[in-house]
Amino acid sequence: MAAKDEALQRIRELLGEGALTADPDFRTGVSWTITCPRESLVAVMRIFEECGFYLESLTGLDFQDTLEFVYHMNTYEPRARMAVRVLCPHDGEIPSVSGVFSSALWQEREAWEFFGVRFSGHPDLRHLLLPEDADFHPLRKDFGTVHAYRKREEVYG
Amino acid sequence: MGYWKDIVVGGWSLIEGMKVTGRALFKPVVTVQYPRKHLEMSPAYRGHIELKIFPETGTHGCIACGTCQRVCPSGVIKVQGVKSHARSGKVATHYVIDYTRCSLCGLCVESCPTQTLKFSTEYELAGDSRWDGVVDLVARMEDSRS
Amino acid sequence: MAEYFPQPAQQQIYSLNLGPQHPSTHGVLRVLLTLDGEYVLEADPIIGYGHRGHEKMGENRTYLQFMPNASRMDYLSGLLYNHGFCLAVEKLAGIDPPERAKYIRVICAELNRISSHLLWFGTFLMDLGAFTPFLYCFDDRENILDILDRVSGSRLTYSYCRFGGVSRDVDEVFVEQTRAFIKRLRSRWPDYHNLVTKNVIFIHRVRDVGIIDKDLARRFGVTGPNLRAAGVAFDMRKVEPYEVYDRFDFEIPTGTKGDALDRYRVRLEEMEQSCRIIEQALDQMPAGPYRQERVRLKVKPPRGEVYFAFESARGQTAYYLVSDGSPYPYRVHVRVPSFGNLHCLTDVLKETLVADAIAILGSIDIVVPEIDR
Amino acid sequence: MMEAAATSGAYWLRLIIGLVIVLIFSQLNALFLVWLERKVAGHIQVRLGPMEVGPHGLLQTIVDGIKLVGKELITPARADRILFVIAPVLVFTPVLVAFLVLPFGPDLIIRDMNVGLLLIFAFSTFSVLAILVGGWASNNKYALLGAIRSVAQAVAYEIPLLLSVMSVVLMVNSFRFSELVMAQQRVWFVFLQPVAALIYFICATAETNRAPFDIPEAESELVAGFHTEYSGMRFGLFFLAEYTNMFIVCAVATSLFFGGWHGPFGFSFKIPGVVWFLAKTYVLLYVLMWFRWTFPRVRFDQLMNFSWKVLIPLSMLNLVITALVLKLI
Repeated sequence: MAAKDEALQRIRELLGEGALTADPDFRTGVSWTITCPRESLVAVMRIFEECGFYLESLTGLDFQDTLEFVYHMNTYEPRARMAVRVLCPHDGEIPSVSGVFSSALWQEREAWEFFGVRFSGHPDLRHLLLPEDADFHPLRKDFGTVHAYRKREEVYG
Repeated sequence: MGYWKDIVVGGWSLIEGMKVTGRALFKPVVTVQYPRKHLEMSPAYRGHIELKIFPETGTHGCIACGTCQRVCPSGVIKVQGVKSHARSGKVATHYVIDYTRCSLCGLCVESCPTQTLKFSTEYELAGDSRWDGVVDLVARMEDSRS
Repeated sequence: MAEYFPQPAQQQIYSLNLGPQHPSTHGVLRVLLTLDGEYVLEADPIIGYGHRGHEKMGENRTYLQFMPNASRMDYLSGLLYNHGFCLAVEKLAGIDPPERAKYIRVICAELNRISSHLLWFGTFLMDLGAFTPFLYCFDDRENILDILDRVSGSRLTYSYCRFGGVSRDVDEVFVEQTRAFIKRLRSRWPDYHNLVTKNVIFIHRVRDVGIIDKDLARRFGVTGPNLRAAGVAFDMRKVEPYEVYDRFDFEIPTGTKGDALDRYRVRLEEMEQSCRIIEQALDQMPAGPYRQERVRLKVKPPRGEVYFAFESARGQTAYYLVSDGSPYPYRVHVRVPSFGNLHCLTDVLKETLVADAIAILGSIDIVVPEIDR
Repeated sequence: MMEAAATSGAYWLRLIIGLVIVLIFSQLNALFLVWLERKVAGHIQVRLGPMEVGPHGLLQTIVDGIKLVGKELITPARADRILFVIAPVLVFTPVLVAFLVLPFGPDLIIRDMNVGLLLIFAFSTFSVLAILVGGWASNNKYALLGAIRSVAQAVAYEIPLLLSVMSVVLMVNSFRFSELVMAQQRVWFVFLQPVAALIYFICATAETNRAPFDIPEAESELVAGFHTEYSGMRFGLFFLAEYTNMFIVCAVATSLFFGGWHGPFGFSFKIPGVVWFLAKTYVLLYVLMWFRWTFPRVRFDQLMNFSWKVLIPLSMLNLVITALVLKLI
């Protein structure tokens, strides 16, 4: 548990107590959820990098009022997964963490391609899965047929 | 001396490998010569779906409720039914399914309230045009029965 | 590694397209190699040829309708993905399947893992130029496909699991066939070791080739046998035990250097461990219902999200489901192991020969449609 | 000894008949070898091999040949047209010349030259040249890589090949095949020169680009190596040349090390020499095929290391020991 506690402790200092919420019985598969503003994202990621975490997955969520990017971090210890949640307006920009984690290079290209959010500081932000001349962002809720387009509160209460 | 040992050990490992393939030469062959000999399919095999003929009514039991139409992930089923008279339920007259886009997942067979759909053990699904895949199961059942 | 590497000054650099139509890219993948003679300077994998938009399909289908998609992402471990998706939705909706169903799913999942490793073993050897082991592995793999076909009705895209159990029960014939298969597979290990593992040409082709050490693996998010070959014993079945994996005792094989030979050894050992799991599961499998009756076809989980990670044949796979209370998921994201495994090639392929590049690509065992989703 | 006067009509007649027989034999043999290889590969891999055309697929190669002749001859866009067309011819014709001197039977040598062995090795290097020309001219990066690799490979195996053969020639001090075979009347040279035989056989597999050394046309790396762009009968020629080359290499091995047309240890059980010669050659051909379906491919720099560090020193040492032993007796 060492790496996990050390990371938690340093993030608590950086972001303050309010940002962390626990999920003790691991019901949603994430032990700690960290909501962090866009500016301090790279700093949080650097802490994770130093504590031996790896960037497990980067997921984009499209709500009516905002976009949300969830970085799942994990290390090689049991129940050590943490989710860093970053809110960002539909036409906003998020600092790129590809400098810290090389796996973010592709994951951010994919997130940019599907959600249309630029990652500032990303060395070569070009299409990864879609053809070169694709100008649409498929995973946005306004593209193609979708069941529902909710606000963030309706899902996360 | 490692030089000579490598050569000897390396050479011996090559011969070991050749012994394995040498023995394999005389093992019985596993090929089934398909066009002449057919493999019979397992009982659970999911070929494309067909209408079951119930012995007591002598025909299919489809009441055209459209459950399978809604549950199908790729939406390949179209069912039309007609009411013989006011009170009784509907009976399906057309049950059109497009096999070219059916992913054989089996959700329709499971969700059918009257259990009238079943899997055939048909595995040669190729046709020479896309429209061969669109089949009316009721019509097929009629001429298969006659 | 290549001992001699020409100085940049006298290079004649040219680029070579490895793929998208190439005998050993295991799917439609194009690696743009910039070469100097036979030495690879830069490798830039270009993917997306097999992108079908599974995640978008998840947003306009009910949970059960997404089942066929689940087994079509990594078609070599279709049942593992089905199993994972079912567990994720059961965790989200709070459904607890009966004991027998759990054992059936674990046995079929491990059989599927063995069949995926067998196929990897055959194609990896074919990339190195030996054509015969491929046929022997497919001979074994055919047994597994017949067993699973008898139970689920399909050979590759299973859609066998349902929320709360499985769609068909297994019978005595299934248990006999599985035990016979394990006995037969174990009798063939000596042949495979004599033909391949001890072969001096094979050893020289894979030793110290494509080294993925711990740090590189962590930077690129590499998981599965490639990470275990680097010495990190990280297997979701042990780290976050799901289903009934905590009731079996099996080891997690790990390598030391993380070169192609270690990856090869780890995967062979893993097949043996899967056989052990299957045997213990077959012994402990109780009778009883194979499926929970009360579960409706149109599952409506409560609002919220679940991130369920499990171990597929290629590494750590995870379903991130966000539900807004309706029978249609709000967002389906699949964390895929081959994504990271392929991405680390950009660093691993530098300064290797073309022949080694093919060997490394074969040794990390990627399935391209899984990356493209 | 068996030749008529150099210019008399019978001499010319004999030469022409010999050439015609050789052409027919080498083609039929190549077709048979292709069928044999596919059947052997099949049964080694626990499958059947060709079964559809003719009993046990015997006519398969002939039908393939007709198909290849029927196929369109595609020349890539900016390929070097002349070289592209010449390459298959260049790879096929020198191989036929080697049949001129092969000792099929005591009186069945078409032209028993005193430089028989040298002639075979001289013409065998043509195939490397032809592969280079073919690979270079087809304007395809994979073909170019295959061509460069074949030259690198030729450098690696030519020297040990000749050195190992020299130790046999040293014992008989003549290049004439009939003398080489006659010297093995009682004991075959494979028992006197086991190391030379082994090295010769390893280099022979490398010369025909087969088994662990099929680096120029590495299917899984270079798509199809030097003959990627060839189609139709041009590819057919490359294919036939490889199998004819394989036969020649095994024929030379039989006559140098396994006693040509002699039976084992002098008793020939009244079986004609030709049958002995062909039987032994086909056994060696089977071993070549066995190699191909067992071993993975060697990387070409590993081949170079193996040749320079193992084959050449060993064959040179063998040559020196043979010379010393001959000197002392």
